[in-house]
Amino acid sequence: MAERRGRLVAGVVLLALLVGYAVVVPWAAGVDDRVTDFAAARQGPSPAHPFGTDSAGRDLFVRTAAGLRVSLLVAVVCAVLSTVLGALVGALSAAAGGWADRLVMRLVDGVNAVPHLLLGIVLVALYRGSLVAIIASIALTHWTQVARIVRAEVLSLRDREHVDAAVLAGAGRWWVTRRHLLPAVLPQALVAATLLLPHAVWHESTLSFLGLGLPPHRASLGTLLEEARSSLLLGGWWTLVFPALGLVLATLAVAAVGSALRDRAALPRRAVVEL
Amino acid sequence: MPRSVRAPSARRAAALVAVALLAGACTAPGSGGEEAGEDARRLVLADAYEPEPLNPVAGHGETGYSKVYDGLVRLAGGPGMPELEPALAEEVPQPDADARTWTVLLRDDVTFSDGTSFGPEDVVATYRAVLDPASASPIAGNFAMVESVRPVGERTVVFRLAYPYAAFPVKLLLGIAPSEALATPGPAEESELNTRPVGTGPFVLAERRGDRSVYRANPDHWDGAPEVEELVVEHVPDDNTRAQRMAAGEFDGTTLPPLLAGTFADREGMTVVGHESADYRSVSLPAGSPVTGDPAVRRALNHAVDRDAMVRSILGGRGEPAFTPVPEVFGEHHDPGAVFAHDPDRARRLLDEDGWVPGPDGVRVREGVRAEFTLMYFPEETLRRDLAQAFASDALAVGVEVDLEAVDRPQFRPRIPVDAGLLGGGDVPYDPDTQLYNGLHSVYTREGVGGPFDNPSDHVDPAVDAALDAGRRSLDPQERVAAYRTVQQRFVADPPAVMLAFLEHVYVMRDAGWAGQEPVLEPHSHGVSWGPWWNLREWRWEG
Amino acid sequence: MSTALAVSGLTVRFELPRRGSRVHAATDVSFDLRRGRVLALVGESGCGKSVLASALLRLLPGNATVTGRALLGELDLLAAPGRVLRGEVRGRRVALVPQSAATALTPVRTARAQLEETVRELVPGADPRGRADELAHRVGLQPGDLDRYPHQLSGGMAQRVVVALALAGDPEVVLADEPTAGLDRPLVDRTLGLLREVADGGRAVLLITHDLGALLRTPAAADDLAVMYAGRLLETGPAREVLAAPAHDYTRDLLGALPSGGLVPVPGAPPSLTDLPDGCAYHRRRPDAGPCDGGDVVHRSGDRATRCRPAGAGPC
Amino acid sequence: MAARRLLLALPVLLGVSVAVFAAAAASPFDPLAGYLGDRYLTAGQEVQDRIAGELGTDRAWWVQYGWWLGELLTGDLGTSRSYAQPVAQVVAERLPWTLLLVGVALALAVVLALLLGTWSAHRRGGWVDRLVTPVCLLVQAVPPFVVALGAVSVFGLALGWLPVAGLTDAGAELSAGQVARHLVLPAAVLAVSQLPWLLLNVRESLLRALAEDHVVAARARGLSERTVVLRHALPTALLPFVTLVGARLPELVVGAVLVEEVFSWPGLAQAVVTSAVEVDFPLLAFLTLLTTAAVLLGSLLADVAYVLLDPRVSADG
Repeated sequence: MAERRGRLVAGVVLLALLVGYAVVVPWAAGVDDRVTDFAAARQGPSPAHPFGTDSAGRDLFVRTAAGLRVSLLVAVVCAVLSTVLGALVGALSAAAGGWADRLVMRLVDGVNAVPHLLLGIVLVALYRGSLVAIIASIALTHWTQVARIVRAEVLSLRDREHVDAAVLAGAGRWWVTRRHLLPAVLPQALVAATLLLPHAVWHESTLSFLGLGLPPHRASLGTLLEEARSSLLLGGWWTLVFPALGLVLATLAVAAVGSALRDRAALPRRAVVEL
Repeated sequence: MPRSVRAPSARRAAALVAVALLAGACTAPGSGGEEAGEDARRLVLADAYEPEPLNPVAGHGETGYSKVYDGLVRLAGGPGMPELEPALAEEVPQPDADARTWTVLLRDDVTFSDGTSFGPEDVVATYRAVLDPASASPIAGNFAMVESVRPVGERTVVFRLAYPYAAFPVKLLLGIAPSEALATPGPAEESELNTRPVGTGPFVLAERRGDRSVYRANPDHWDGAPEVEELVVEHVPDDNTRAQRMAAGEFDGTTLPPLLAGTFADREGMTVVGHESADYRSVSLPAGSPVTGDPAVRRALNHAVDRDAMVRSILGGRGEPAFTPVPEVFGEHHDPGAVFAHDPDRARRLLDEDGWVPGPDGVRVREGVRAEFTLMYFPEETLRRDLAQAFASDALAVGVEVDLEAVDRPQFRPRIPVDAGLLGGGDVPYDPDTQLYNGLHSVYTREGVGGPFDNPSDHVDPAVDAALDAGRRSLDPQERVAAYRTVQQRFVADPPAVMLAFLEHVYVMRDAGWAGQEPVLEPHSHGVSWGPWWNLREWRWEG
Repeated sequence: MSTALAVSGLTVRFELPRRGSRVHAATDVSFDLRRGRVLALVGESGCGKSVLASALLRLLPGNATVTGRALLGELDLLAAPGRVLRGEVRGRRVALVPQSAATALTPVRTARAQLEETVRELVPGADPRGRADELAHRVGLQPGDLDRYPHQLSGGMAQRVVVALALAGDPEVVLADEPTAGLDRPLVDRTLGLLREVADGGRAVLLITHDLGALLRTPAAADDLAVMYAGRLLETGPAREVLAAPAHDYTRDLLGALPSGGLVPVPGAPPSLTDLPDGCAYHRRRPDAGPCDGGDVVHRSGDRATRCRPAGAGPC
Repeated sequence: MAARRLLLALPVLLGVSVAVFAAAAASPFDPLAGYLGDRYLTAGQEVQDRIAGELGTDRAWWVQYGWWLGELLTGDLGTSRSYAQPVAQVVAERLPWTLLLVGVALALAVVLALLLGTWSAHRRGGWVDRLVTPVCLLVQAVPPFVVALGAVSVFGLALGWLPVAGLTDAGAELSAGQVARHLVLPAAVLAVSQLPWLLLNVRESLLRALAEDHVVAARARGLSERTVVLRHALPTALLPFVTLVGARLPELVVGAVLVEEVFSWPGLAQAVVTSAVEVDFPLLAFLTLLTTAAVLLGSLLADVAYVLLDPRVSADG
């Protein structure tokens, strides 16, 4: 037990630090990352620029924070969206039951069969450069895990007494679902959402790295790492190290929080990060 | 797996990996053959551009750079504006009195690589295929002035133009394909020539598989067999990968962005070669939008932009500031007076005088309209991205907010009349007419005339139109010089765009005992078909 | 008959993570296993019987602490280093017939593969196939039966395979942990007969069971009897005498609970072994049986012994 | 069981292809861009319309889907514009290399997972065991493309030990030696990106197996520790592991996409990215189908292997 609580505390502290860094630093720096100084491009870490500068001469300490902010923001939005979508589909399909339920489950299998990133790439390729497409490509491919968890939960809840009592009292099936089942399912959905966070951070940064995600001039962990590829050759190792560090720490922090919450909610053990 | 599961002991596990490796290795298709080794008469180049379909009708070799086809004329090497020298034509054709009828006398000692004879019917078939709607040829627009082309006798072809066109010889650089291959009309995209080209050129395509094309010298080329016996071009799209593999000594040459190429400057055994080009990058300023259409804003932006800084830090010194689409290399056609001084204060004064009052956030406002516009760029090109960012930064300094947006080709097209774009130009730089006409003439502002990139800013200036038409139709060189100088004067007076820089195309070449390289003025789209290897047929081996 | 294994004062405690409480699995257990004789250890389930077998072979999980002595000749099993246990004792001198035979066999391998493997490791130089068939014959199996997978063996056949596995190393002592659990009556009797033959072969056998009825049915099955309750041996002695004239209330009550004893259920319930107070455990459950002398003392007389006999009872 | 699973795969594949076409139809994607390439920008509108008519790209999407499906069934997969050759040829040329890369990487990852997993579960609490979990969690937190970049910059650039791109040294003939040398880094990176998940699972299922009755019984029989672990614990632990590897195929494909992109390994996974970036629709649609089919087939094979390996399970398939 102590080990799990330790992991949760460490995770939360690290996450708080990262979020603080991601929100405060860009705001405090106040510098508009549209201001470039190509003469100061690719300078190594120095007191003025603790993380060095990128290929456009911008300070990487600030730009990594901005990138982290965008990536975390996209991840949170995606996690929430796919959780809501998953919860709804899961609950409705469990409540509807019968052939509808079976159909939905086949759909879930179908979506799971295709590697998530591939579906993401197809969606984003067709709607190039739009943030909505990126978020949709992540959300539309990750709701299945949540749906399965929620459906199982709803099915098990449905036979509980307090639900039967409500039905006996003449409550409609959908009313029961909304009033009783969904609130009961919320904790599970919340945990599933945190589990999706590292996944979504990865997905966004991978798409941006492949040049299919956010546009190169916008800061995100993926675009920074994509840019690092060219700076590496010109000796700019810091353009890879610091953004990569941000990405790994963010993934670790969120994974730690997620897995600790999951153990607490005793969900089936699933590996935390899968693309 | 055997019925009873025998756990893979360490010994067996090692065997498992070895087998996988072996299995992998022996499935490698293609001849094992002896190790090629450093064959002297052989060059291996890495190209950034996709191996394009080798079919003239599909646009391959439009500016005469094809290794497999010859045009009627070809470029002569040397600094500055290249002259045209005869190739499949006996001599560079001269126009008749009204410059609408061009007669071309063909060489009679030329055969195609498949042995078939070369004659007027091939020239006619090629140009007609380009113009034939069924071919859906992407370069049909560039030959719109050709009314008809017909063979005359055994060795002559006559082109009839819709209007007098002094620069027509530039259109004769196009590679000539055999008439037999163009017999059946159909989309150029599906023609056999794309992957099995038949030309009269100095090289023959020996093999094309996936990312690698192998060309072999054509022993009975009419201009003498090239000494370079084999040319291997490998398609390596990623700049970094090309630089890494070039550094590892895998290639004899490649094309690289200026900064990356710079890292080879002090590497022994390697030379960094720069070729002047009329390839420019500019920011279009759509006339339709209240901000980019305002002459004061346009002039202010031209003064706000620090072109020297861009050339120095983004291009690594490999290029020159551009003020108008006419580079110095155009000789007396270039007007040295048509320049914009880098003067942010003057820019701010211009904006103040024009009523653009700086708002609280520093961005200027006039009658409720913010001095703000969107600048689109192609995301995969790092050079354009950096130039766009530098432009936005300089504009912000004088109070004009530029919102960058990465846009891909399909979405780019329809938005050109509305949003500014980081454009490239100088597709056919061998005559002021092809360099300027499509870009500036207001005929292209009419619906359905030309493509979106013809006059992207939809700029209308009668004086410019008159000068361009005069330059196009007149045959007197002095008249043409005066006409194009007027165009540049007007450009500076009322700039439809902010020209940024002319690029110097940069290549890295391994010193391998070859001589005969010559500089040449390069067009917008380039690659290892250009660079030091553009005149590969003339290279001499000095061992 | 000489003593093969002398166990004295064997005490087993399990540390529980919560509140430092401990499970008193076995307390001050002493008995001797003599060659050629079967000692039956009986008691209600959950009284700590099975822990003894694992304790002797040092197979208990990490949180167990074992004290006392178990002398196999001069070797004290409880103090010997692990590699001695592994290399010389387990399977070679002291063998275990595990509780549920079906789950004691590796499901994905045939019985023959496991038997021959055990022979190959324990009896170097022997012909694995030959010895396996001979062992199968000895426990009443056809050689063909060995080629089946564990899930294809009936309960009885699986039981015999594990006995064969125990005999593979020709051990001096065989600990049989609930060998008859889950078998129907004829199979129980046949298993007890098998263990009888094992003992008659000169080995010392410890038969751990809760099936007192079977022992009554087949008096020859056990030579000696030990009755265990709440981790303690309440009565030991020759089986026939103890069954005929039990000296301890608990033994009487156990016999009373059998069909032959009139199915009189033992009152109350077995105590939880967690944090068990010292002193006489049974009479706390049976106050009406009259106060016992409270002492947790073993009274011996001849080859019989009882722990805390009721106050005023006859001399020991 | 296998037959039923295969039948189930058909609707999924059909569903995926319809989804891809519908998404394309609803998007601003203009198939002409691929066809005209750079010239797409300079071609006039009337040229555009004519070409669209020629290629039939101006018709409703389900019409085009019907054509595409019809051609697919007759084996004509259409031409890929980004590679200027038939899709079938692109697949034929590039599939072997992806299979080689993925095969070697998976084999390497599985073997390492087994060795390390067994070692850490067997020597519980040893330094290996204490190291395994934190390192796995750390490596699992690093996306494959970052691992690839790190490998390139360390082994390729800094140390220069290994080639970092392509199938062979440029211009060199295709030989086993060349391919093997060029395979080392990409396969290692792909293996490392898949290893943590496999390793943690092997270790966990092995720990569970070690506590089971038949293992304790084997130990009670005095068998050597090595035999107990390798012959009794591992086989039963391996069974669930096989299905896990089957379930892990989607991640393997994703890893391959990233590794092939960074190492410019001429495989099909890289073609996915190229076809996506250049919106080369025929190739992208077919590759999506192919990958889905591969994943379904993979998990089916894993389940079949499970049935074959476990005598207890009598399969009806």
